[in-house]
Amino acid sequence: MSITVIYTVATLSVIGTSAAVILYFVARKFNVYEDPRIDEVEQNLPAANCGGCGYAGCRAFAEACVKANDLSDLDCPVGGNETMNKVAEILGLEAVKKDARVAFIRCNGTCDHRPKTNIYDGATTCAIASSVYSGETDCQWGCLGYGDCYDACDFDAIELRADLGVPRIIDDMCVACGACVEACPKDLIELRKKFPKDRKVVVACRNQDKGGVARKACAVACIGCSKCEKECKFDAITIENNLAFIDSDKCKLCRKCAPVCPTNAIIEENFPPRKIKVEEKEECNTAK
Amino acid sequence: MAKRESTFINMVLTLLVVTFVAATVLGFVYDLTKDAIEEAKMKAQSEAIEKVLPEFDELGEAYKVASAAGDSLEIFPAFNGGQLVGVAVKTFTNKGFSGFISVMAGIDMSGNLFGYEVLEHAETPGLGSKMNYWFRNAEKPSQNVIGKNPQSYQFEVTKDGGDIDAITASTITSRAFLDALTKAFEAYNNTNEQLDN
Amino acid sequence: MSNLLTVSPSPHVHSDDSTRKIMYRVVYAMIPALLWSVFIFGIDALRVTLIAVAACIAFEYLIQKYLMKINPSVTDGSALVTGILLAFNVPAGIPWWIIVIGSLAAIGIGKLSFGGLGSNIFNPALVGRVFLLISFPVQMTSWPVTRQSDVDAVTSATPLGIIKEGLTNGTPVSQLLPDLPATSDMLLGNMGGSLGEISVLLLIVGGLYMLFKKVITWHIPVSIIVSVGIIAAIFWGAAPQNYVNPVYHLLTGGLMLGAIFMATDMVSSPMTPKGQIIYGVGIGVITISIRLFGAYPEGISFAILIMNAFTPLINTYVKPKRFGGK
Amino acid sequence: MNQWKNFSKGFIKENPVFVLLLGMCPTLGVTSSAINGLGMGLATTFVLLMSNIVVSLIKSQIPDKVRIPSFIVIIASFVTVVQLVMQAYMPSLFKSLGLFIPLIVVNCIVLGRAEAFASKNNLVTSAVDGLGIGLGFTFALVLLGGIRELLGSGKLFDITIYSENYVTLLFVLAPGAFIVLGYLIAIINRIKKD
Amino acid sequence: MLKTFKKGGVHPPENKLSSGKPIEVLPPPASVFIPVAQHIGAPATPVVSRGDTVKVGQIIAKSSSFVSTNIHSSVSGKVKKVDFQADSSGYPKQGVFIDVAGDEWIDEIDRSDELKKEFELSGEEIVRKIQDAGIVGLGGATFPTHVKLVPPKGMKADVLLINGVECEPYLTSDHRLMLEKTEEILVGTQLLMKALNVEKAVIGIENNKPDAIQLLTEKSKTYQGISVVALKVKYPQGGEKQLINAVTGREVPSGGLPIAVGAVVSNVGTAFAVYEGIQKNKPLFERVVTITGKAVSSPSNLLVRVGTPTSVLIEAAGGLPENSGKVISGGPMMGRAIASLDVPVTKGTSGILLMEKEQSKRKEYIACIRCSRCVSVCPIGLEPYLLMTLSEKQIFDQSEDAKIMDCIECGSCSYTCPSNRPLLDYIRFGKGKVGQIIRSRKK
Amino acid sequence: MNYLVIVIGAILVNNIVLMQFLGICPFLGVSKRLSTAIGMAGAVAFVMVLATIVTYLIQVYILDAFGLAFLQTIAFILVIASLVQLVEIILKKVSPALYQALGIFLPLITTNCAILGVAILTIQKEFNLVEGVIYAVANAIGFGLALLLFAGIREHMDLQDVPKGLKGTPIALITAGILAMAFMGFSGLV
Ligand SMILES: Cc1cc2nc3c(=O)[nH]c(=O)nc-3n(C[C@H](O)[C@H](O)[C@H](O)COP(=O)(O)O)c2cc1C
Ligand SMILES: Cc1cc2nc3c(=O)[nH]c(=O)nc-3n(C[C@H](O)[C@H](O)[C@H](O)COP(=O)(O)O)c2cc1C
Ligand SMILES: Cc1cc2nc3c(=O)[nH]c(=O)nc-3n(C[C@H](O)[C@H](O)[C@H](O)COP(=O)(O)O)c2cc1C
Ligand SMILES: Cc1cc2nc3c(=O)[nH]c(=O)nc-3n(C[C@H](O)[C@H](O)[C@H](O)CO)c2cc1C
Ligand code: SF4
Ligand code: SF4
Ligand code: SF4
Ligand code: SF4
Ligand code: FES
Repeated sequence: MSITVIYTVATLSVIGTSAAVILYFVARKFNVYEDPRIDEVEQNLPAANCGGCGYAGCRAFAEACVKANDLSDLDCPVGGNETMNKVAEILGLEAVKKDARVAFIRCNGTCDHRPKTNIYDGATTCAIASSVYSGETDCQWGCLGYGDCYDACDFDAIELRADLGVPRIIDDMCVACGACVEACPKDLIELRKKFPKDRKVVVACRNQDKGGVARKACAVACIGCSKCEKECKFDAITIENNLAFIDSDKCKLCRKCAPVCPTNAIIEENFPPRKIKVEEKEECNTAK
Repeated sequence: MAKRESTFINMVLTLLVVTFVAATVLGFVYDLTKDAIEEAKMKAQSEAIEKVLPEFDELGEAYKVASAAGDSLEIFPAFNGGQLVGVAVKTFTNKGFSGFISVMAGIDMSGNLFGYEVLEHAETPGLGSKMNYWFRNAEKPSQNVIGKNPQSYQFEVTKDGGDIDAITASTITSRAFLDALTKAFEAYNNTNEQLDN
Repeated sequence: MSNLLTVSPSPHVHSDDSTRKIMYRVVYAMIPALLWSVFIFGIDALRVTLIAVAACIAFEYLIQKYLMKINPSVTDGSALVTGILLAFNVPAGIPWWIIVIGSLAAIGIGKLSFGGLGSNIFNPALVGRVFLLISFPVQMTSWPVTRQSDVDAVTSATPLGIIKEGLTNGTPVSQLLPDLPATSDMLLGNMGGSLGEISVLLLIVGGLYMLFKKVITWHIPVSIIVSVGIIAAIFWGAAPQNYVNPVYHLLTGGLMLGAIFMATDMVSSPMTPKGQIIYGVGIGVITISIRLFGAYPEGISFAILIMNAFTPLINTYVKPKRFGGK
Repeated sequence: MNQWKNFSKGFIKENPVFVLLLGMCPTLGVTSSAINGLGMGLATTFVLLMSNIVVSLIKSQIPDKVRIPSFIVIIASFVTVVQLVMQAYMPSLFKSLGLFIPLIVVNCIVLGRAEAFASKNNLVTSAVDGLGIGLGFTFALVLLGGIRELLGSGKLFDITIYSENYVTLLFVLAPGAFIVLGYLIAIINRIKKD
Repeated sequence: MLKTFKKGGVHPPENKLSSGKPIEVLPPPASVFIPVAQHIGAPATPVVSRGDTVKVGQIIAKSSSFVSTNIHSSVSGKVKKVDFQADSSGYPKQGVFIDVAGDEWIDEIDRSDELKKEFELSGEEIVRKIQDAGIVGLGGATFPTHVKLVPPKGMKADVLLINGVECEPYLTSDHRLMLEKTEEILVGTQLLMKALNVEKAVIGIENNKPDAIQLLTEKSKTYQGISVVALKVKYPQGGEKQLINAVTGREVPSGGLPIAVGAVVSNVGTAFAVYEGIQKNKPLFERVVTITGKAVSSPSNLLVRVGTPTSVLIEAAGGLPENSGKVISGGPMMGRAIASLDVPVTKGTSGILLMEKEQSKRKEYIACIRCSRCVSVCPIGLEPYLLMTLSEKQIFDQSEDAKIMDCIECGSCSYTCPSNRPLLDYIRFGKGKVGQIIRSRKK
Repeated sequence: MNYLVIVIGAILVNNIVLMQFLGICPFLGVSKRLSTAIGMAGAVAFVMVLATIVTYLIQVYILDAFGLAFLQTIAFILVIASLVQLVEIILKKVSPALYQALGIFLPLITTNCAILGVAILTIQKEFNLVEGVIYAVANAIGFGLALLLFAGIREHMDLQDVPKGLKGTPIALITAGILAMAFMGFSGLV
């Protein structure tokens, strides 16, 4: 063994060992505690950093989870139940089980249903248009169609439909993050319970005007006539401010309400076609 | 497989072992390659010398000579069958576009440049780096330095009144290169004086 | 339907200025200098300009349409300005394929990669020019002879080239002077150089036109010219044999072209007058440093590009004075 | 894991340069020619392979707190080996790669792989991973070096392709490295999507 | 040199088509819709219901809080209903629909033309009477005047500025008022001075109204403490911060009120309304409205009852021109385009501007070329180009730092932008959002 | 050697990031916001100077003294890694404020070529200790300058609509390329 090898070994061992020793003692002396579970939780989050949880990104959410005693107020909509269960497991807490949700735009004021009464020529965002006035039609409640919701969706779950003038949600893509709900200045979008096969029965309207006014503005406006409310056996429908609302958590998809609506304001989706009498409505919806 | 715990002893021991093994390996590799590295260095030099001089079979003892500016250059005399066929001068300049350039210049017995080889430089690729071949292009006599000597030719770029065409858009490099050659000749002349005396 | 009223947020009227008008005004302002260069360098100058303009416009159109898949915006006139200015920054005798490469660098790298009009950090024409200067140093510094000079010479040198060359060789200024053009020749544009940079007088006329039409403000050109002038004068005053008269620095080397037409490019210069002065002085200082101490005889292109990079920082830290603020 | 997949991921899907954006300095610094890229790539591959192997062998013996320092020592040793061997047997390549050989030590890919992969996987998998990632790195470097050499000096692997009079010098200089890599990454991103 | 504010500003073509047209009285229409929210602050509460008969000047909605004011009937007749209809804000608002029958005024109102200069009321009494008369700022913001006259604790006004600037193109109602009701305005000004307890009042008028400047300068000589200042024509000189700056050189601090620099600004129309309200007991239910536009056959200045539908005004001015594309309540710089001609005139309506179709469409906007013109015209020293982008990208914390809340929405930036960018559209949106954020932070 | 030459050379002519390609990872990674860029620049400056001094001493008094120059790489990296960790630990405790500002960047610094690169270059260029320190400071400034300029540009670019494929790293690299082009104007300055 030559002398260089000996020197090499000696030098390196001394440098290495002394570094280790110094570091060890310094580390002990200057120790600052940080909860390791934050990292662990973060690793289990989807890292979409979408803010759907209401926190500034996944890390912030992880910190909040670790701090919380109870996870019922915390939910990562992107990861869903599975993720929250894992987080709960890490933290030794109970996750609250939530039904899957999906967004729905409660306006069916398509071009053929709502006549235009003026032309908007400002910056084409719903937020700006709605700060200027109530919209291009006489319905002050309905969709403006400039797609703020579309811009807000990080998951390509909304399509703009030039033919309809109202955007539509693509149920399969929607993760119910709620970004569009926030974005819509008309408060049209609701996160509803997701039923098997994406079936749904919804009042696709937010018009709170009196019947006459509402009807004049839009052919498929809810006029608050209460017929559906009476029809529903499950108390799922309530009428408030001239407007019917179907609570998706109570709705049993019995489809009794839809046929009684005089204005066809109630939409049924993804059901097998009805035999009786509803052809008329189908045609109306597929007019384009 | 259970991880070892991070106790003090474990940590220090681990590091000690790791560095120990590493160091041992390195020490051996170093010992193994040491000679090869030296050899590679020597080889680069002797290859350069071979390229810049006429055929020879033996290199004489290298010695150092001061040039006019006071720099000392290394000189390698070459012999063929005991007969001196020329000397290689390891010359340099600091005037390159990016500073230091080192050149091996071969001078034959008639005092003409026999060949040159750029050993080290940091000139811009595509510009200054063209000196590797620019000055020995036999088809372009006005930029060729081979076979010339400073007595009969002005070793300066044409722009400055000399006889050698500069590399296009690289006058600075060209000047520096010629400066290195001039130095080599100065040193060579000094040697001659020494030899004469 | 057609009788429906239009609703839009205020204001409901608009000044009749438009971006396209601004761009065309810049073009008008460059025409005198262009004509002069045709007079001096012959039809080559026109050839180079036309190729540059055509290439810039074509690249803008093609890249936007087929690579970015957006509506081409060539009609806004900015590619036209870029084309002319790129041509102004090259020697008249340059081969056509080099101009095309330069146009691609200007429009493709300098402008559209950043998102097109208004988004670019760096002045596109200068990106093109510096790209060429570094890539083709030989062709980019082969200055064709002017009409007036000796017949047998193929290339001439720019005044700054002569100065740089002479001073690096240790020639004192007094011995260089005979080789340099007279002040009046420099003013008129009777000297070697890039095709748009030579006629200082006509460039100034164009600048005044733009000032008058409110296309540019005085801050940038004046601060560049003043800072270059002052620094050059200080060195000249201290060692007149080693540094030339500031007049040479002001009238040659594209300083006026840069100061009036290129540093003023609004996209890549700061927003506030104060910021613009900082920017201008920065350009002046860098230009003169490169000219006096660097390898290049001429430095304003680099200086503008470097200050372009500072523009976002300047915009962040130099804010307009707020009404009612502290 | 499928070893072929594990191996091939380094070329496009997890290419350290184009996708992970690691080890940018050597990528930019040595790629003025394809040969340099190849040399650097192979040197890095060797270090990657060896350190992955060693790390996966001894991973259970190393306490957590000295994990990083131990890995660094291991990596640095292999780098030094490369350095010494290259100096001895490939002196000209060693010269043109210069500073970047010792800098393999801080190349984030190497440490990253040891830390994230080799310390969690078995010997074979780690070795395949190191080889795959290393060759992916080499691929990127050769691609970049080739493009720059071709555009900037009209050559490829030192073989002249077209006349020097038509080369765009900028590409072999510093700016060219950034610009070519920028567009390359954009193109790879596009390819990866389809 | 004429005085003006020191920062920014633009000068759009003035187009004061109706400046030579004396004020004409527009008779009450067949029916009116009188919104109960015609002012900034809480809407008034209706106190009439369907079937009630009302007289001109009768209170039909009562002030509901301090920053609020009464609404009086502008016509006599029968209340048809209390319901919602869109006003110039573009949204349905509550209001009283009245079918007009005759023109019967309440008795307290002195309908004579005689000028009444003397008054004995104390400051507090003046303020109370102003409040009862439902007087709000007629300069556009419709801020209840009585609130302005009671400075917050610890603050004291030392000068009253009367805003006769009328910097908006086209509009001439203030101009005509100054010419025809000169002395009334001066008396109103004195009433306001008394209420505010200040010694000094300055009437600021832009130099494009030389006749008004001359007349007021002359007449004001007999009124103690009132002077007239001619100002350079520059928009938005009429903005109160700009006016204060132009006349006194003071700068209202960012986020502060005029009172912070000891000034209170009132419009000439407000001064006239104060005169009528106090000296003639006439509540605010009618106002001068300019009805104008390049294609309007007879641009005019009309004295209009509040609640009159826009369509009636347009008829009076010669009908809706064939190629009308846009109807604006207010001036072209700050006015609001209305979607329907049923929108009623309210206390804040200074003009109705009809624009031809060709001018109604905005030009397509393109990328910002960073020409910095918007920065140089902004009277507040903001960076509109940046604020727009920040709003577009919804980066509201940065817009707050960039003082988006200081924007006075004058529109100079949008007006100037050579790329036609809708700067103010986005800034307004950003202001809304930042406002929400600030409010939620306070909670 | 002339100190001014070292300084100008390191900051402008041979800018460590734009011309020497060292420290590219943090240059690309930590330049998204101005505030973080400032923090990183500060942290790098601190460690760079410290590391250069320590490694210089090790080179002279240990490696050269025992003829172990070939151990340079391994010795330097060990020292730098420990140094960074040491600084981090101490800072965290002693000045949490400073740690918040600089400390979060420290782990990134170990694998930053610029630190090791400058340490090795100082030895290669045969500087003495004073020159080495000046060289380190100048390089730190050069790094900081490039980083700050770049952060400013990227904050600006965040608000522009950069074409989709080029968003992020590609456009950052292209910008760096143009910046390098501009910096070539300084060539020959020293
Ligand atoms: C990036 C860059 C690299 C350069 N490299 C060299 C070089 O290596 N050698 C050289 O002589 N000139 C080089 N130059 C050119 C010089 O700056 C200078 O223009 C030239 O040497 C003198 O011009 P001339 O040779 O055409 O008379 C370089 C220029 C730049 C911008
Ligand atoms: C919430 C609020 C409180 C105000 N308080 C006062 C006040 O105490 N004194 C005053 O003179 N003006 C007050 N003002 C009125 C404003 O100064 C200003 O005159 C009004 O908003 C209309 O201005 P403009 O037409 O320039 O927008 C207040 C305004 C608002 C919105
Ligand atoms: C941009 C802008 C322009 C304005 N122009 C005028 C104007 O020309 N005349 C006017 O009386 N008020 C104008 N105002 C309203 C004034 O700021 C201020 O509110 C008013 O003069 C106060 O008086 P008042 O409360 O009696 O209306 C303008 C406001 C803004 C924001
Ligand atoms: C005063 C002025 C100067 C301009 N200068 C340049 C210039 O130097 N280079 C250039 O490419 N474009 C110039 N343009 C055109 C345009 O602004 C430029 O192409 C944008 O940078 C493209 O986004 C100029 C425009 C104006 C109005
Ligand atoms: S549709 Fe709405 S809720 Fe669903 S993913 Fe998109 S933004 Fe989120
Ligand atoms: S944001 Fe609301 S109003 Fe706008 S398009 Fe979507 S649903 Fe319609
Ligand atoms: S609208 Fe606002 S931002 Fe625009 S100029 Fe006026 S005050 Fe400035
Ligand atoms: S005026 Fe328009 S183009 Fe000019 S800086 Fe402002 S927004 Fe940009
Ligand atoms: S490779 Fe150099 S900093 Fe990462």
